[in-house]
Amino acid sequence: MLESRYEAPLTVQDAVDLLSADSEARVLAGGTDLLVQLRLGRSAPSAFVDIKRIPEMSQLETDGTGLHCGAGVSAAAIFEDENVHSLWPGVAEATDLIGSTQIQGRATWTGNLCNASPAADTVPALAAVGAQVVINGPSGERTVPVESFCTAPGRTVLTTGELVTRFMIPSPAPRTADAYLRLIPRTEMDIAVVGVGVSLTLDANGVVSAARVALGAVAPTVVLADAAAAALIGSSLDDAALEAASSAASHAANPIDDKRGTVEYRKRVAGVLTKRAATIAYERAKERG
Amino acid sequence: MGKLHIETQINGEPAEFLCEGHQSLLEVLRDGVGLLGTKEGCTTGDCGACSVMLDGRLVPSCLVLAAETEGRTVETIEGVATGDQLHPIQQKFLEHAALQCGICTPGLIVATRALLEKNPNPTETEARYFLAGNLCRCTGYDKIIRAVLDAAAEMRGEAG
Amino acid sequence: MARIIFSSAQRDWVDGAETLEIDAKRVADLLNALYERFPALAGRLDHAAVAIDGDIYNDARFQPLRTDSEVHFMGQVAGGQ
Amino acid sequence: MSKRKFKYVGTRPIRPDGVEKVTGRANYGADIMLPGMLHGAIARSEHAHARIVRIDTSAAEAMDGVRAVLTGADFPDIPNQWMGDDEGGIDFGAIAQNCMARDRVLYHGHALAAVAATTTAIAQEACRRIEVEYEVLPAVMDLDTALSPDATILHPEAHVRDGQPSNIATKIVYEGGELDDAFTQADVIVEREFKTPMVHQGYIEPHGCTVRFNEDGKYTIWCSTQGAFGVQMFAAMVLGLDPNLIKCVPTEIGGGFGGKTTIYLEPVAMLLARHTGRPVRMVMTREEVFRASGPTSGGQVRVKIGAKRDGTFVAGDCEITLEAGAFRGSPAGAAAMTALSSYRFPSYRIQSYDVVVNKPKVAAYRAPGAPISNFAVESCIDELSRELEIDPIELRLQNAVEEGDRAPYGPVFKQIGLRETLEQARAHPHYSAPLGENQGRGIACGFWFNAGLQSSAIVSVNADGSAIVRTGNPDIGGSRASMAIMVAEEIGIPVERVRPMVGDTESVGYTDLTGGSRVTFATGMAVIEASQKVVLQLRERAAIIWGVEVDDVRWEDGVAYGLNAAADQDPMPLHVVAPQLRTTGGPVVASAQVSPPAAGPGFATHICDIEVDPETGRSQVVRYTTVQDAGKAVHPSYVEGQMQGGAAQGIGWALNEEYVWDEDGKVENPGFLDYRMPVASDLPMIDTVIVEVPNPIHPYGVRGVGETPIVPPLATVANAMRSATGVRFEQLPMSPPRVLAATDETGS
Repeated sequence: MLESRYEAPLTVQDAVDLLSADSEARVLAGGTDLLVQLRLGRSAPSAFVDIKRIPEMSQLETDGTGLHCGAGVSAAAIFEDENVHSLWPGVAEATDLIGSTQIQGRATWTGNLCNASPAADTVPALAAVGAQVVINGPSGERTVPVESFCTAPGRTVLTTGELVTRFMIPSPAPRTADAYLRLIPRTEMDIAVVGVGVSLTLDANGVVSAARVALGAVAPTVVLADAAAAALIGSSLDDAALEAASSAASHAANPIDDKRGTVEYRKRVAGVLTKRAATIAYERAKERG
Repeated sequence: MGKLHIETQINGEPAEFLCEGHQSLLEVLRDGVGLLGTKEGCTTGDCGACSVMLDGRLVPSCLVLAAETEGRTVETIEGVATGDQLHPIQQKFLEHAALQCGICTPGLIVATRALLEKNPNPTETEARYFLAGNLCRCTGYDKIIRAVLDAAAEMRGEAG
Repeated sequence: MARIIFSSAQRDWVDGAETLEIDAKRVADLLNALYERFPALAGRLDHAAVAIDGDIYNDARFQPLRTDSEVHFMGQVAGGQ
Repeated sequence: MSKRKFKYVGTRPIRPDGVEKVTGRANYGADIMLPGMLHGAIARSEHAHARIVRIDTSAAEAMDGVRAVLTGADFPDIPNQWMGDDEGGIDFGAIAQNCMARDRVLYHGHALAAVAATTTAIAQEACRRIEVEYEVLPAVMDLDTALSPDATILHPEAHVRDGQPSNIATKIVYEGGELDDAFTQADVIVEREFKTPMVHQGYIEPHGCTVRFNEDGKYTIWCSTQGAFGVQMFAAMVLGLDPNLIKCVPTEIGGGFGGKTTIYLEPVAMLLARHTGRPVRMVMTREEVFRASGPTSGGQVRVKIGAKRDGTFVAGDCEITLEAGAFRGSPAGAAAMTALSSYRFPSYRIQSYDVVVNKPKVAAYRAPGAPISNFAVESCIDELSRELEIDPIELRLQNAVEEGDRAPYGPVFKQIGLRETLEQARAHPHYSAPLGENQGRGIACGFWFNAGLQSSAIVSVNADGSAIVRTGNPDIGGSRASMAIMVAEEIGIPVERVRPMVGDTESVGYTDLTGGSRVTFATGMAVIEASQKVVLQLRERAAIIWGVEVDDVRWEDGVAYGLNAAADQDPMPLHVVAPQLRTTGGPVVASAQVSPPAAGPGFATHICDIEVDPETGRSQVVRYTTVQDAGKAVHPSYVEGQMQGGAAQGIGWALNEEYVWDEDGKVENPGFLDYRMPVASDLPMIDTVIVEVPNPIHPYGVRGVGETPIVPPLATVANAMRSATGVRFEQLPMSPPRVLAATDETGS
């Protein structure tokens, strides 16, 4: 730790070169996980590669294809973005839940994802809306769906020299909306015990035609609960469909006992939150009809 | 290893300091620049005592590397009062007895200023959620929230 | 005569007495009289707080006693706020 | 006591130290910078219980920037000796071993070596490079294990029961009446067993100190403490030094709640300073605060209460077992003394055990022990009120102690305000407000003593007619304002004209700690007495000016009046007298010292509304009211602040706070992220009602107010939860998983 260098490359290529040359170097985006690990003596990178001086890392824009969010954009900046709020309210909700106001001034989707904690709030929300992660590295650019990015707690698909450069969320189909809910013991400042992101698309009659249900904190990595989504598809979100989705979500959850919750509790709450998030997403989607 | 030479702006004044790559803004503000008003409660971003503004955004200075502030602007509790005048938020904290031990107070005042710049007329709930990252163990938050809402009214030009 | 009331634990040291009346002008005299009468008790109350007519003193050795004072020996209470 | 009309007492002036605290200028424990200062850090045990076989410090010593490395071998041997009695006391040997382990580590996080280096980062890195060879011993992590027949015994030489080494350090018993017989007279009996976790005071400022050593053998300690004289004495005892060699200067203190009434870093920093010849600063990390500074005990309490059908209590039986941590000293005594003292129990038995376990040594925490036993007793009384179908406030009023009743711990209560707080709670709109869906309401009472102890004060008047008051109590929650108000009241000058100061160990007479709810009460008595002496001197000066006898001068509200009507004596205000001090005998200075008894306990009644999400078990306090007898509120805002802060801490204890331990006895949540103290959005406004039943022993009637407010909330919240869910929670915290599991079980 005492020897850590600080590097602030101005281009993606320079960042890739720095990371390629030194496998112990770490990307510094918001720093709200990396610097905590440093302070607790759990990580001692040889260098911090601060990506926030690279111009495209700070870009946040929505065009006809969807949202493009640079890897260095803070949660606070994302939350303030009108387009994010109106097009992906669930993603906005999840973004607003990352830590305190202070933390949101620093934290990024990138860090939330790359920290590869099973409990990251934005990961299920982003997975529910089909977000893609754009990665750059020594062999060029590649794109990975959010739900495939983490491979295990603390592990990702990134290889030496690679870094996340931006996120892409495709424009929502008509009558599509999302929602995110999490359970924490307090009202703020906690790590999710369970988090659920749901995105629903309705047909003209208000019947669910497409659904994605993503569960956080209930497995080593985010879970796309296809069975829960299937239970919602074809319904108008009647009680039976909600109950079926709820129990499918509980079933899909594969959590552990830890200081934040028990297996039993997490499975139960995964079901409850699935039901509630689906209800919110449904109402939102209807309003877009 | 050589130290980094950083030029930045602190409370409206140009400032420069030397730091090492791993050092936090909090450490450098306190031990390097001598601005001791920013307090250390946890160094992991969980208590809010070290809150400062970085380029106009509220951040925990314990989770900012000092080197990141090159060319940026930093505002601390020492810059809240102007000249010989307390900021209305500071005045309301005093009037409402919104502090007991006072260790969380600088962070809370910096955070409250950030809140009221963004939302001049917050509800009680909005104030509570915005300030949820500023732990206070003495007051139970009641008098703090009253001071914040009263300061907001004062700053809007309404009679408190 | 000051009246001393013993807690159940203290009674082990004073032959089971629940209360005793002792002629003493101050706590120190009372202690000396008690220790003389009950050698097994000697020293055991030196660090105790003393309640005299309901007021609890942490350092009571030289507190005066009235002829009808009621006295208890008890744990020191401080606390933190 | 006469009904005195007050001019300043009871007003709400801005605190004298306020501007420094809202501008960031106030200096706390970590804010002392000395030229050439080194930074210290501590290496801590990675095991909950182990013998230290070998410590290799060579790698740490070899680092650039490291100036000294110390281990237990560098500290003097201080023998273990309990100074006190069964209910309370102190063992400086244990304090010494807690500051730095010798041959054994007794909890995960126990200090075992220390480093001084040119930067904190180097010192911390050096600590990581200290190699320790342990012989790991079985860890005793809970009360059941500690008390089992084949338990590992932490201190076989110190604690022996029935001829066998034991983890029980003390047993305390209070009994009266005929218990077994009394229970046969009861129509209704409630008997339950409760459990509370180890919790931390949670002050936001970590422990911190800076020490300078002079070649003449003298040390100066700047530190954040609740009592500078205590630091001086403790440090002297731990290092085997003459206290006269140590000066302690208290900095501002960023919260303590009892946790800063002992020492951790100071003796270590002192030895590092002596070894290096340089000033040394040490500041704990938050993780160290949780792992190695004083939490309060986890406990188990069994309660049995019997009552007549009409609600009259006939018997109470309590068995309290508290974790002391690694060394004797849980608040088993105070937990026992407060357990049944709010109500009349003709027959009672209270047994309380102090048990050592491989956890951090507990320190005082706001009304130490009382919230734990009170949670159990007040939960049972709530059950009784349900079984008897008597309103919970009625039932308590029916049995509430009042003047003349004898407490189980001995003395007879003088004038107290329990009944008044209950009546005010009943009359409060909160008590009759309608409840919403999934909401419940609970009430509970509680009390705490005032500590008396020793205090000194010095008051002086300046030539401009302003005054200075110096006491020895660090200002932890606005006490400077209270001191200034009392001086203002006695001398008759505006509060703003009084400058209060906190003295160090060389600038004021001995003063016991800021704690025990004693500062405004006891130190206030010294301040009032010193101020009265100042007034006498001012009358003397006026008499000299007028050429009359002092008895012919009256002093009222800052003005001297001549009583001899014949003379030409216009009333002479202080600003006229003060400039003439130099010609009438010089400065006016007076000091006073007191050692009052503990008297005038403070009672409170709390009301809580809670809303529970039946599908997730998550709860939210939606309304909270505290009613408390303050005797006389000197500065009502800071009295309310104590009531609100104590309630908030109690709510945290009830709902989410707890130490979580892994299998090896390691704390899993040593940070604010997972040690869940209430944040601003967790709480509603906390309504306060100050009741004033004067304390007969204090000139203004003041009672201590700081600690009582944390006593009722645990049961108040649990009783609200009972009302909302139908479940009696016998274990804290009532965290969402536990609430959901319990409501599942009862099908409610």
